Amino acid sequence: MSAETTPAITLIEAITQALAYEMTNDPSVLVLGEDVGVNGGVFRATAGLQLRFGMDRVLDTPLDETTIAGLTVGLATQGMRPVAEVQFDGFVYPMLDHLVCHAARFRNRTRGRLTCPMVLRVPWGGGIRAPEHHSEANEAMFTNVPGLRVVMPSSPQRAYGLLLAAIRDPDPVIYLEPKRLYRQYKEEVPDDGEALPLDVCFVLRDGTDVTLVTWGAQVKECLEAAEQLAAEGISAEVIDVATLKPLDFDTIHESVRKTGRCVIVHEACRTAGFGAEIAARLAEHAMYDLVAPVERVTGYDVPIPLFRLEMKYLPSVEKIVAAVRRTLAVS
Amino acid sequence: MSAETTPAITLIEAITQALAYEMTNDPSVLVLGEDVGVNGGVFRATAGLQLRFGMDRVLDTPLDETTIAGLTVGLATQGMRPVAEVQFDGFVYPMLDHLVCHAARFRNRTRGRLTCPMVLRVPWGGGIRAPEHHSEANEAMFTNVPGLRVVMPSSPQRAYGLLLAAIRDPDPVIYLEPKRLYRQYKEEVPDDGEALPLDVCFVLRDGTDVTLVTWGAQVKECLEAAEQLAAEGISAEVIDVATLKPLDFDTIHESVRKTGRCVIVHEACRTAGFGAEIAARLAEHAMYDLVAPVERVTGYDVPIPLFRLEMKYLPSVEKIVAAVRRTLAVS
Amino acid sequence: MRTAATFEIDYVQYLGEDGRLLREDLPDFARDPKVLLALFKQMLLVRAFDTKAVALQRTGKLGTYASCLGHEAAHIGIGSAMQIDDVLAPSYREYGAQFVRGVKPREVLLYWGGDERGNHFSGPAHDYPWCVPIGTQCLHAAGAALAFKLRDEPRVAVACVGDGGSSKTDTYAAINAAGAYGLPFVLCIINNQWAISVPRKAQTGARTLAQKGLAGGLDCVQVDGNDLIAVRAAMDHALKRARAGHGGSVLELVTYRLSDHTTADDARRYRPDEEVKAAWTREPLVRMRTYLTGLGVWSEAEELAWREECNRRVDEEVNAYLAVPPPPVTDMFDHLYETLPLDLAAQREDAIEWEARR
Amino acid sequence: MRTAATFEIDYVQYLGEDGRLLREDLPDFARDPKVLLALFKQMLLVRAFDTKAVALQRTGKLGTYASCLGHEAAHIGIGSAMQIDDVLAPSYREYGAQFVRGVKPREVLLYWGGDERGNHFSGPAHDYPWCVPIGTQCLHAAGAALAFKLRDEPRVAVACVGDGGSSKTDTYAAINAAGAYGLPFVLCIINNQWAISVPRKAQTGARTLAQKGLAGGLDCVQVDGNDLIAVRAAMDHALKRARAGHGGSVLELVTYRLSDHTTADDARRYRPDEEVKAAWTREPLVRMRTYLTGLGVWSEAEELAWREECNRRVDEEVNAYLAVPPPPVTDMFDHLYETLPLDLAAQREDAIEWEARR
Ligand SMILES: Cc1ncc(C[n+]2csc(CCOP(=O)(O)OP(=O)(O)O)c2C)c(N)n1
Ligand SMILES: Cc1ncc(C[n+]2csc(CCOP(=O)(O)OP(=O)(O)O)c2C)c(N)n1
Ligand SMILES: [Mg+2]
Ligand SMILES: [Mg+2]
Repeated sequence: MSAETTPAITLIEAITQALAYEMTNDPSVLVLGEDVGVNGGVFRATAGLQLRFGMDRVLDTPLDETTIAGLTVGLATQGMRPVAEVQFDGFVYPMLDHLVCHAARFRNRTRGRLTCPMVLRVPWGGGIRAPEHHSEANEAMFTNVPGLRVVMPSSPQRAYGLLLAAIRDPDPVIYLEPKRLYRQYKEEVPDDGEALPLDVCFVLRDGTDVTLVTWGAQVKECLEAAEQLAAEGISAEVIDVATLKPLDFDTIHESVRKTGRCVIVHEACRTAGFGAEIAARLAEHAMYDLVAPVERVTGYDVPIPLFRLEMKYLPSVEKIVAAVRRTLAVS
Repeated sequence: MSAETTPAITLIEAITQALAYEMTNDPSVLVLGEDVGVNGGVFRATAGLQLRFGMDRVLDTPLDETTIAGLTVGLATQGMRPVAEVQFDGFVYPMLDHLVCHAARFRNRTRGRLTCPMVLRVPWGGGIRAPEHHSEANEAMFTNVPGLRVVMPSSPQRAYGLLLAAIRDPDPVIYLEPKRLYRQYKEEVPDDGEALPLDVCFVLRDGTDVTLVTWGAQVKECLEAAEQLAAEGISAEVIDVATLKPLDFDTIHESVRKTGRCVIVHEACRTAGFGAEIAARLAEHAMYDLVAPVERVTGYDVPIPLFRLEMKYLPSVEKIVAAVRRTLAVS
Repeated sequence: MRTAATFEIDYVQYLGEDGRLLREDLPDFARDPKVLLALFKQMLLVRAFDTKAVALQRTGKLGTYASCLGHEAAHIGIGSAMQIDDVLAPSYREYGAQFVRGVKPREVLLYWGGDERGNHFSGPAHDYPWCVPIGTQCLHAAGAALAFKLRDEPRVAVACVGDGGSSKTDTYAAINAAGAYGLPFVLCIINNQWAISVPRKAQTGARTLAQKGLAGGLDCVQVDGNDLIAVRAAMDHALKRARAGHGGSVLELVTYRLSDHTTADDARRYRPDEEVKAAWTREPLVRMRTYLTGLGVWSEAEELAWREECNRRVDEEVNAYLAVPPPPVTDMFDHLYETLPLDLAAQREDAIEWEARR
Repeated sequence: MRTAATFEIDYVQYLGEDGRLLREDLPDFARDPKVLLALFKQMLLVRAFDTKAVALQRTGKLGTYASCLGHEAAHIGIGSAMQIDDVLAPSYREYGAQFVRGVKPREVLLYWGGDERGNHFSGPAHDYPWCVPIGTQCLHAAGAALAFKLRDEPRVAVACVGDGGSSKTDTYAAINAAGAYGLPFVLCIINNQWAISVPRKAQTGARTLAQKGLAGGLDCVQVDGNDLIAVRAAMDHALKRARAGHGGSVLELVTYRLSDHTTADDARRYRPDEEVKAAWTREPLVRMRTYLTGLGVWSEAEELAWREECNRRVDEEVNAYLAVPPPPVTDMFDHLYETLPLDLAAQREDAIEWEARR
């Protein structure tokens, strides 16, 4: 498809495009959630889909996240491929029971007799001046759960390709969408139905002095930090983890072998955030590659504050640059 | 109190003893949960308490964990000190919403106007040949949640002292009880009302060659491993983390400074388990102290299997010893 | 065929849409025009506040805001019936009920202005703050009611939830617990016909929302939520019952959300204009105004004067809100635990350091 | 005072405790003694199985086991009314319903024997496995029913839950969803009076458990759960209604748990002996036996012979169960994802290596 026929779209539009593509091609795909119908979702991710695919393919649910999770498991175990939406990250907790105890386990529990090919779409993270419970980075909660896949796109193209992959995956996928990037910029996203792999990290920028490992909204900050650092002659490699579970540690390790330094950046609280797992694997497998201690630039161990303070909670380009400088000051 | 007047008791009896002590001394303490009344709890932790303290202090709840969590938050924010019991680790997920969004946040949200001094007691972990969902090690889920304390005893004495501390703490505490240790051995536990601190790790055995960091049921395995290693002339220090959140990293770091080697042991799934946080802090702060890579001996990244296979899932003394040998083979 | 059980749910209404009394058996409080007048003036004040708050959001001086337009009778009816010792567990929209209990408009604005300090409000210290996770407040209220019952205090816990929130599992759980323990608990389901874009009929197959209380054996009643007298009368009855130890109630207050869901919403996407237009003919202020004017205790002139006074008061509150300086960065650390854990203290230092560099 | 809504819940019973018919209007199936006889024989088979399973646990050959003693009419009534294409979402106790649908006793034993392979059973491949987290199966059934409705398939999803489980939020959520979408869904609340040690009356203030369905606008009925004819008739009615597109039902089947909760429980701690003794006089086998004997289609000799046959069949199943070798260690890795993720493959290797060392 040529650039002329592919208009640039935002990340949220790429999500809509992927949903529409897959609904067209697979009649078992359906969308459900609060306000996803006529209203097209609170973020407009499902805008127009009900009109286009009908009431039986795009279902508003009663206002209850337990219900959404449980119905989705029921649908998925009976031959459908439901894509459920939860309105905000902060409302996902009532879904955990069905995700952990059932979605993640039906295949294993029944030795493959019943499977659960579902996607849960979660608008994720802070930085949009939203009310309480609308800005949470709770990805770590899912990454210790065996049987799930946990995915987070950070560009319109990756949003499209990873969502297609998530829907086609025969197992449950938690698909976390950084709200801050929903409309931040546009990119050409050919509607070619090409999925991206669900088990690789993406190296977005090559570098030799330090590896920045991140995901979601902080990808942009890391790329900006790398740009600033380049101006000072420091070469930073930037890795978008994209699929947190299962983790493609090889790509990260390979980079650190080269750079000897690693700064992990995420907006979730630091303690037991997913950055810990990456740092832990480095401690286990890359000790002899590292010339400086691993650094984590993260949210503080507090609930993300309401918006008058939220930017002071979030990692920033300056904090990333400062951390890189610290790793470079060593040895 | 002399040894003559203090009979040795099991870990579960120490819990009952601590509950009774605190209920006697603080009229705002009450116990609630499924079957905690006449039946004394499925593990007998509350045996005799309803008879002793009355129906208004020991409440059976309707069969719903959301209800237990929500009522507990309501009670705690209105001046009571509820100690809630969930029957098994695998039933805690429906409670997460109230724990994460409310229990952990009321103080912060209202700037101290409403607080939530509650304890959730969770029989935790595997190894007792229990049915499905009765053997889960899900502590990592709580450790990324700001505002909570996460505590796990590993001996009758620590069970008593830490539970008293948890009940007296003005903030919410998740108190995880390794079921495997409930009746494994007895210890003298004076009923003196002495609480243990909620922010320190316990060094259970001094050593110079390697640090074993663990918590809960694996404390016993680590001590056994240390014993075996001692026979070969290898000196292992054993640390019971006890309070996972907030983490007393100083004690761990001090030990690793001395030994230069660290093996982290837990029965939860490895990826994004709480061991990752400890390894991450070592990678950040102890790089120059370590002479060998950190090792993790953990459960596999699968749901703990039903009991015909569960022991093959769990860490074992042999696996711990093997990991120590690997760290010693280095350099 | 034997019958296992039968149930009947009453509908409570006193004032017709045209402002005429439909019944002779007025409750005592409503026989005193002064009482009704005071409540009506509160309703006007809330509306003045609401209009201003929406304007503040439109001009970038407030974050997302949830309007209470059309809910004035329900909210004032609930709040005014309660005693100060009772506990209110609101959702995020019941400002009228809160104002009556002492919460200041500036505090509402502070909260929607992105500042937790709005929750440290001037209402009763035991009242719950605004609750964003739908329905969860119902269980907190049930827990509070359990505390009252266990301590033998003559207090009642009142929770507000929407028609959408009536589908939430927490709401069902609260009903169940209240019935199981016989709690002094009143659940007000404020049925404004919409949960964002989802209409009432899509939430449930139940004919009334009141009947959800039957699932827990509670007293159930459906009320015209635009009729202040009806709301207040139903609340009085439910509170009295609860206080006397006779258990919990579910009140469905039937009203209409005349505004968008919040300022972040555009209801024209999903809601027919005619429906909104029709709802305006049933809204709570008009009928009360007609009734009070008919009684001779209210006039156009008095209304104009009072509206001016409302605007003056609201402006004062707005100015007070706008004058609040942002909290220090340490604020996010200092209220999480009673005593700051060591590892968090280090992060607090880090935040202070970054603040100094700014 | 206007009435907003009224409701009536019927109680269904055909066979008295003494085995006499209480009504003349027998449903068609029950007019054929052969049909009833076949069902009665199933009930006897389940009881033989149950007795044996408890014995296996006592002798260390089985893990914790949940007995179904006393539930035979409810379970067989449910299972026999369903079509194979329907979906059953059981809790952990409804072996009778499952046997009728093709699940083998050896598979039940395998599951309680600590082996996931018991869930890969011989019943319909679309049926749900045993569900330990109380109530969650109800929502899976509702989701299944939604799939049937969307695909326009004439199938019904049936969920079983206990009196305790009727308090679970998931159960309420399933009722709500079934009503909201008009789903082909039947919820059987098997009220055996106890949830471990918590008696029925402590679970809820509702007079009947059937009325929980009113919260979602479902058809509600209370049934004598020890009366096979009543259970089967109520199920037939609910299934027919659902299949015809008329929506969901809640059936409260009133019965009694004659056993301990599970083999890990000791009911004498909390339950009076007299209550249990009284319950034995109402249990489902006696009345059916009396009735069939009265009809002349059953005798003591026939019963003795059939019991022997039951024991023979059960022994065969037990032997088959005991002969199943433990699964290989790789089993815990090989069914988690369709394709094994790379980092899990390494752990699988590790497990194989440790196995080799043993
Ligand atoms: C648990 C949860 N899910 C979703 C939301 C997003 N949300 C906010 S308000 C709302 C609709 C609420 O409708 P209703 O209960 O009728 O109350 P109303 O806003 O009409 O007063 C939704 C879905 C939320 N706040 N909490
Ligand atoms: C979510 C959850 N909480 C607690 C338990 C522990 N538990 C198992 S059975 C049971 C009682 C169930 O009672 P009821 O629903 O009446 O069913 P019955 O066992 O009587 O058939 C409890 C509390 C569980 N399995 N799941
Ligand atoms: Mg509404
Ligand atoms: Mg029961």
